[in-house]
Amino acid sequence: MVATITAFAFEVAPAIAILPLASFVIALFAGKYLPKRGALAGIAATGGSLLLSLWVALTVAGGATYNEEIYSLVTTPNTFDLHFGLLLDPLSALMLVIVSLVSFLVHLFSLGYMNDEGEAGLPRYYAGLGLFSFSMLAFVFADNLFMSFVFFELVGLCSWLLIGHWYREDAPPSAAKKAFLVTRFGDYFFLVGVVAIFATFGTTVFAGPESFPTLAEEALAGSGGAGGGAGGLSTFGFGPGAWFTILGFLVLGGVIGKSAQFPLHTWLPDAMEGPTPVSALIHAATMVAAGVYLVARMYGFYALSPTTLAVIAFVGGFTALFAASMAVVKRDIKQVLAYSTISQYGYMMLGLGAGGYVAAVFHLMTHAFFKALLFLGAGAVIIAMHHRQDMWEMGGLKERLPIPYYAFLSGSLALAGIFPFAGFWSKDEILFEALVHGIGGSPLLLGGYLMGLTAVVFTGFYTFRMVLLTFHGEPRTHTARNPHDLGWSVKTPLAVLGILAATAGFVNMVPVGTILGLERIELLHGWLDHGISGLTVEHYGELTHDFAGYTTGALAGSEVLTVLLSAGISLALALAGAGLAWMLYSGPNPEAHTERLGDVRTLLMNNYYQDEYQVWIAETFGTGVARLSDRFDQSIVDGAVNGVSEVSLLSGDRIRRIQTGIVSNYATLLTLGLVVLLLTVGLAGGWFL
Amino acid sequence: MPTRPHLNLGSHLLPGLVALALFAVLAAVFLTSSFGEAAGFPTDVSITANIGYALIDLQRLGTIPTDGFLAALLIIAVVLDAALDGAVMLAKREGDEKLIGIESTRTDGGRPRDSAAGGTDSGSVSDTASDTRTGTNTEEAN
Amino acid sequence: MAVGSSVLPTPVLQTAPPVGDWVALAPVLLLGLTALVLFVIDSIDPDDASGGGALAGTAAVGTLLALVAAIALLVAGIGQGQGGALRLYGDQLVVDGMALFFTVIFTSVATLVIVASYDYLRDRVYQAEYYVLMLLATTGMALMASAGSLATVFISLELASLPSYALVAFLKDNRGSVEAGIKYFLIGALSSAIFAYGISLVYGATGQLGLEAIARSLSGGTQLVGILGVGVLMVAGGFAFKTASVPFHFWAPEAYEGAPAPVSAFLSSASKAAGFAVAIRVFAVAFSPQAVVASVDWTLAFWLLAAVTMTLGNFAAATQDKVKRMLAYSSVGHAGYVLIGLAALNSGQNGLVLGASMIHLLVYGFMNTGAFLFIALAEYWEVGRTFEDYNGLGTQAPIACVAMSVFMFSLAGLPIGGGFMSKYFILVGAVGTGHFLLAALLLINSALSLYYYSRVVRSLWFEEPADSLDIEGYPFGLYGAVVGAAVVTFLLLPGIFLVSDAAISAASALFV
Amino acid sequence: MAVAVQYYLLLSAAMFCIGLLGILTRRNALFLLMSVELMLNAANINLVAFSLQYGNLTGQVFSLFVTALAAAEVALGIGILLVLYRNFGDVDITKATTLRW
Amino acid sequence: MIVELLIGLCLLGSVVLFVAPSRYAGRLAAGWSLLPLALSLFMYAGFSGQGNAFLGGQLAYETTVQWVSLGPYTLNWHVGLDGISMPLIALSTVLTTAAILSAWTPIEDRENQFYGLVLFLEASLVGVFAALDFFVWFVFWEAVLVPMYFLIAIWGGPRRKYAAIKFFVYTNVASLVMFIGFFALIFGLGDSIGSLDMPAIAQALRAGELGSLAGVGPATLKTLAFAAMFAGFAVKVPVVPVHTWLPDAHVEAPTPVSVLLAGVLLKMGTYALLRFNFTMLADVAQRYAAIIALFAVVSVIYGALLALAQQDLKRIVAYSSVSSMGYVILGLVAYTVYGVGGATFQMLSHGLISGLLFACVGVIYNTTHTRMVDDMSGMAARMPVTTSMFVAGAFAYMGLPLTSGFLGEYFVFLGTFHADFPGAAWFTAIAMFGIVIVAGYLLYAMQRTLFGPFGVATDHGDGGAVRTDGGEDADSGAEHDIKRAAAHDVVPLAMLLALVIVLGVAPEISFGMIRDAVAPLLTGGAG
Repeated sequence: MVATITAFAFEVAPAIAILPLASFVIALFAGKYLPKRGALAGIAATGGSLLLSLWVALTVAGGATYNEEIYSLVTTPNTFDLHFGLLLDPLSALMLVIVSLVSFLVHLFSLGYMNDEGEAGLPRYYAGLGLFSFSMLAFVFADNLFMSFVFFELVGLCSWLLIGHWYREDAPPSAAKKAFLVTRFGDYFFLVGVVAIFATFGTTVFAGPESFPTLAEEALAGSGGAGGGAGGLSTFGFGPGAWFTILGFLVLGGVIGKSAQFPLHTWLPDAMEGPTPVSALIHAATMVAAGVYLVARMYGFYALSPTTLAVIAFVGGFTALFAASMAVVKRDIKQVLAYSTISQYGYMMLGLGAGGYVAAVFHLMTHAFFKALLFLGAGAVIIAMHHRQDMWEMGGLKERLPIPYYAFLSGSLALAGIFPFAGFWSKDEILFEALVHGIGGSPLLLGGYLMGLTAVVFTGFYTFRMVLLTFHGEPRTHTARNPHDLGWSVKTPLAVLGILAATAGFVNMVPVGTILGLERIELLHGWLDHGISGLTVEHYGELTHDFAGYTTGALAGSEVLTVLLSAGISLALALAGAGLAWMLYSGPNPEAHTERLGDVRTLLMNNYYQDEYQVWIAETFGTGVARLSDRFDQSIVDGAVNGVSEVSLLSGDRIRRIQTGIVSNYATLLTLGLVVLLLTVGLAGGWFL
Repeated sequence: MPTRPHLNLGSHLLPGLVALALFAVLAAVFLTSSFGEAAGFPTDVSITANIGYALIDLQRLGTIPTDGFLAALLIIAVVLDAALDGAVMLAKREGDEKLIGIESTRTDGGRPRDSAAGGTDSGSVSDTASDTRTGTNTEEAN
Repeated sequence: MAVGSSVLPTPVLQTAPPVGDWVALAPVLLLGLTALVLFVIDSIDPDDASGGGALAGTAAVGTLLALVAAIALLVAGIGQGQGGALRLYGDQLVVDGMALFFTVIFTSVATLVIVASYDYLRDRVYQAEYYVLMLLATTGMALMASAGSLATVFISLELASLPSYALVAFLKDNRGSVEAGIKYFLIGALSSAIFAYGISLVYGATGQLGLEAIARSLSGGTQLVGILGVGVLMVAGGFAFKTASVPFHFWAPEAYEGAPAPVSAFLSSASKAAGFAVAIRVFAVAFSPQAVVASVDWTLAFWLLAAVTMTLGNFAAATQDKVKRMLAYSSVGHAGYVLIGLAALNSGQNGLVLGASMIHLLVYGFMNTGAFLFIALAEYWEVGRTFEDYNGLGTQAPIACVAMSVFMFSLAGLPIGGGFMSKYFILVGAVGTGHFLLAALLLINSALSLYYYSRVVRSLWFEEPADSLDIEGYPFGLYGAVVGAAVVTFLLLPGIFLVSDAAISAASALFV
Repeated sequence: MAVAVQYYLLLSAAMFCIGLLGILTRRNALFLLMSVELMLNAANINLVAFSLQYGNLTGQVFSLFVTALAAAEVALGIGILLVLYRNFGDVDITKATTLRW
Repeated sequence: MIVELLIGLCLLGSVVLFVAPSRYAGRLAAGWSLLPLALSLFMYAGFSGQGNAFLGGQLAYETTVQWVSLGPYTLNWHVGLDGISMPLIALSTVLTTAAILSAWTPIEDRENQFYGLVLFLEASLVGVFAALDFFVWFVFWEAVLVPMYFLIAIWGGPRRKYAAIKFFVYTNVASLVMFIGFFALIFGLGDSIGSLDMPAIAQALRAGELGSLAGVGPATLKTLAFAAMFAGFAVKVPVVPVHTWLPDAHVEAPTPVSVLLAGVLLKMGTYALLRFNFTMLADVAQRYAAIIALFAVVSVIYGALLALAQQDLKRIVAYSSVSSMGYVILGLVAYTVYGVGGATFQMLSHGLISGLLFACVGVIYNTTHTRMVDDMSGMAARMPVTTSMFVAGAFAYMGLPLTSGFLGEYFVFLGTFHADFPGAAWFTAIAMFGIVIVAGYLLYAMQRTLFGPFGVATDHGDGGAVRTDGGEDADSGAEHDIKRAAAHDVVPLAMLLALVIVLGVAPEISFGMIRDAVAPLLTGGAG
């Protein structure tokens, strides 16, 4: 142990997850007897989690880390060890704070969004929130991949519960099913991956000398990357490099599902059927973040495989662009946010794939704040609009809802990546990493970079289209003219997050640091660079360099120039997008300009027919094959069974006809039988010789 | 029922072929087997007496070897007794027809009779009739 | 026997049974004497339809005493053990474990049937003849089991058969009964002719009629394989008739269906067992020498008989409409199972395979008798004879129907009765001697039998009763017999050890 | 002087099969009874012939029993025949077919 | 003597119930079933066995008494428990109590007989898991069929007779096939064994004492016997393609019987496979592991696909049982601690979960009188507690972590992926895809039936759907009166769910003893 004095924070760290679990139990069993139907318990629990998380973070800041097993599921002397444990290092401590903060704020917001609106099923709702927080927090501090998988799955369950909260309608249960199924499809690969990692390394712990990234690293280093047995590890007939790549891809399946990357992103827009605070929770801090967090968590493993990294980067970049383009035409405010979420997580993936570990974590953090903010802001608007979500029915809410407006604006600026809001810093850093590694010898990354860059334009455009349509101009409906009042529980979270969205970027001002030569201004970089050896930024840098061949290039040989250029381009593009939106939608009665896109708009409105083809695949290869199997089963397999019985009975009926009732026939048959018997046995015994 | 035998060649003779086949088999077996010279009986002994001894297990008194048949003799006495008893029971014509037939249909599973026929006055005629009916019913049912 | 006269030389006395041997024959003598007593009762008070109680009581007491005697002898170990058989009348009769074991079967069945007949025959004439014939047939069976020579085999077999013919035709004014009788008789006569001819040929090949004498004569091999072979097979035919094995089975469905149900019970259980008793003895004792088996492969014949018999019996039973006829065919099927014991002889597990067959016959004696007696009950109630007619009987007569279900499941080989154990013992025997094909056939047939036996259960319990279903009274005798049989059938599952040792050691003792 | 035993056998086989032929082809129950007698007597021929062949009396004595049994059988057969006639009005055995299948 | 006491209690209860008045039968049965339940839990708590019963481990609660001598063999009454049988016995008693409680509502006819048969069934099940002598085991094995046949055929749905006889004959044929295979081995062993004591046989077989039988050499004999026994047990499990009795039986059986059928009866098959094929003939199993794994994988995927195509809730769960039991086979063939132990754990887990799901379907059926997915929607609005249980059960079935369902499957995957037979990883990976399909059909079914706007098709009632309702439901023609389920309907659900979660969080409770019993099976090879 690093410091026994601080160990107490770590001793109570499990409570970070346990508290929400307790609130889940309370809300579930006692919720309907409680004053706020379980909300208070949830708020208290997540508040407690937040405090504890901060304490843990402070402790970690003091240089201490923690990596201990706390509960063993089964005792297995000679084989794989299945346990739950705590891994508290800078990354997880940071994430704990983010998650518990967002969760706390979402609980608070729910008081206004759910309780005050007189929704039914509140205990169930708060139980779901509690379970969700519990799962995510436990996922975050998991010390091994098995535990990650466990809580990864639980997160999926919670999303199902909460997305389908309004189960009496048709759409939410369907959306919930879709969310669970699509992510389950991804989790399938994750599951194979976890099992395969167990089978390969015998362990799935993240950190320490016996952790699987370390073992993999040693195996690759030891074998020189060329085939053969990798240091006693079973690689199932593949070379270690190839096998580790496969493992990486398998786990990545889960990531793509949960983080809604192409092509498994289709569940996420549908998931907007859930209550808006839930959307905030899912998109900002819990479920969707889980995927990216997982990659960051086991980055030491991914860093070993250039192929995996490239794919991550490429998928990320593509998703960023792809989703952003769809967000352009949406009418529903939550839909716009949904696609923006996909897009933003695409950036994070791009960052991870491009070797920008810090950048990705940075964006994960800033995005958590501003996306939570945007969703809660949207939630506030929706409350005000009496649960209407079509932006074309809004307009002019700026004057009537000032606090939500400014908070929302802060979030939007961050989302669009406008200096100096949080999103600018983090997104810029991702693009920067992609660029420098791209030109530094991994040209594939440049593709991701370009897509990411293009997406910046779209992001700027749709963000401001959303802001303008919602808050600016003249109110377009009666409801928009007379919005619902908002309570403190709605406004407080908005205010907190608005401030964070504006300022969170300052923790890692890379361009500033580079230009001014102030390494210390990159606080986050420094934060992530200490802690358990093997889980540090520096180590990851070495790994990506050694195994993936990532080297830092620079435009015209100047690092400063590159930084400036990169930041400048992305800012310019963001402003261009935003400006375009301003041009088109700033008037008091903006027109539906996207109509002019014609077929393209139809294509985008229909999300590139992604749902259609996935449904088609599911129906053809799922239901279709199932129907065929069923018919096969009924007719052939069961038919054979019934056929046997029918043939038996039929032959039985024939056989009994021998008994004709005429005794002479009996005598004949009897004699015949005797003759046959005589001949058979006689021939066998050779009597006639 | 034919009153006198007359030659009737037809398909009903076909089963007879089986008997011929059996004969063929038997003949084939018998003619291929070889026996030694017959031992024969001594000419100066009364075979009848010996048979008599054998019947009551006194074959030691005789000279020709034989098994004792006392047990068989006792048993066959009982057999004849049984046959007689059975034959008489079957052949006897009931003077009093009243008592029979009450359960006459039982082996048909006790098909319900006319309620009037129950118990007291079910004469043989009605019984035969009901049996005939049962029989035909059976045929129809099958 | 009163042959001990002073005139006679001493060696003769040796062949006369000493007093101890009288005891050995006690079951047979008790049966015969009871028949005589019934004669006397009948001649004192003939044509008395109401005197059924006395007659049935006397008969039942007689068979029960015989049963007790047989059990007592078994327990006392009379004639048992290797080479311990008691030979009487110059080897004409043999009392050993097997004979006593089978006597237990016959007398048990007879007791049950007689008790049941008390109600079945109520208000009928010729009751005395009925009981006499039944007792005489039982006597014949008991003698069959202890026959020591082909002569006694033949005669005692006829003693068992002739009364049976009369019993089947007992309902003289019932066309079914009479038709069954004539068919049974004709097939029986034909079979006994074949049997007699077979005996003559065996005599021709060996010059002997005594079973052990035949074995001795054959132990050195014989030139006359053909004659011996035909004789052996014809003798087997005679037994096949008695046991209702294909192709000598044709009488069985008819006789069992047409005969009064108690007689069907008696024939299908006891008579069949008797046929097997004598078949086992003749083939195990007389024809077992290795020299014979090489050229006259009668195990092959029994193999074929077993295969065809169980298949035909079960398949034909599967599609019957009438319960009684179904039972008749199933009885044929069971003969096939038991034949496996004979087919598997001389393969190294003689005690096991024969013992299994004997155990099965014992259990079968109870379960099959019980089943037929349930039919008798149904006939008594006049509910009809098809499966449909039995619908919902479980609601009216639950106890009897539980008993019937026990019989059906036990017959099908489910662990609700001893039939489970015995059937699987047979299967063990078949497998243990490498008769996998027979085992497979047994499997198929067993599955089929499950189907048709459960049809009865289904009718009794699962179907709605017809409106007209109304049963009158619960006859004490029939109920007693059915329930008694069911209890014994059930108890033979855990209590199978009570009989299995006796059966297997008795079977082993047949082989020197 | 002695006839070879094969010929006795052949004779008995012929008799047996003639009896069998009768059983198989005749429909009158009485003829069937006679045919059975014939078959039993075929057995008796064998028994007596072999008795001579082996020089022991067993066969001869047994043939007496067979004869006695034949008598008993016929007695009972006639009895059954009588009731058959009473029920079916005929002694044609092919007429009695109420029980089948 | 405690095992005998357990069996005796069940049998006595059976007799008592047969003569008890129908009116009190339900309560009496539930009360009585607590006795064996308590006893088995007491046994569980005091369990002291060590190692594998068949491989010379130290048994708990062992008794040996000579019963029958059959020719060269002695049949003994030999019972005893090890870490594999103990949890399964506990499972039987738990599910019996649950089934009895869940029968209170739907069974309205001849209750005393129903409960009597259920207790008889319980006795047989306990016997199957406790017996160590082959014949004793076989008696119980076959005895299970009888009460099951009656339970399906009397209290079942419209096609109950067909389903019952199909179940009856199919599984009986299977038993016979297995019997022949087993005895071929016994006789192949020749004089080296004198009793049908299964542990002795297992050890003799593993020691390679098998001779030849009827001209068939030891190696071939072993293979053939293995095939026969596998075929026999596969029907019971059931493994595709001999599974078709199962959906029919499940659909027609009354719900409480389905609970037992899916919960315990199927486990008999895998239990026997484990004891016979995979313990006695481990070498054959390992040689043909890939083929067996193929059967397992086909069962998993094909069963799941079939479930996907169904409309009847019970059919869905029934086919998914085929799928889930495939995992068990897959785990057994792996010969690793997690593989075999996981398979055993999966038996427990699937028993509890499928029992839970069937019971839930039953509760819904009790009020709606339909099980068709298309005939109802939005049940959650009217039956919130039942819905919650259903949801929880369904997610457990899908392998949600912190439920036993997850661990059962996970152990199996973990154990099989690196198993020693060719293609193990591929088989495992393909089998894992079952978790996606299972999610597909269960989520689909739940979405359609439990959620959305409330509605129940009223014109579906065909009067004969449940024998016991017989149309006396006064308002069945009018709008269905969908009520919340009664407490006694929910209690068994809650009980099972609690166990599912407890086992999911603290698997060591049973996995500990399972592992201890499984370990000796795995000669060499670390985990």
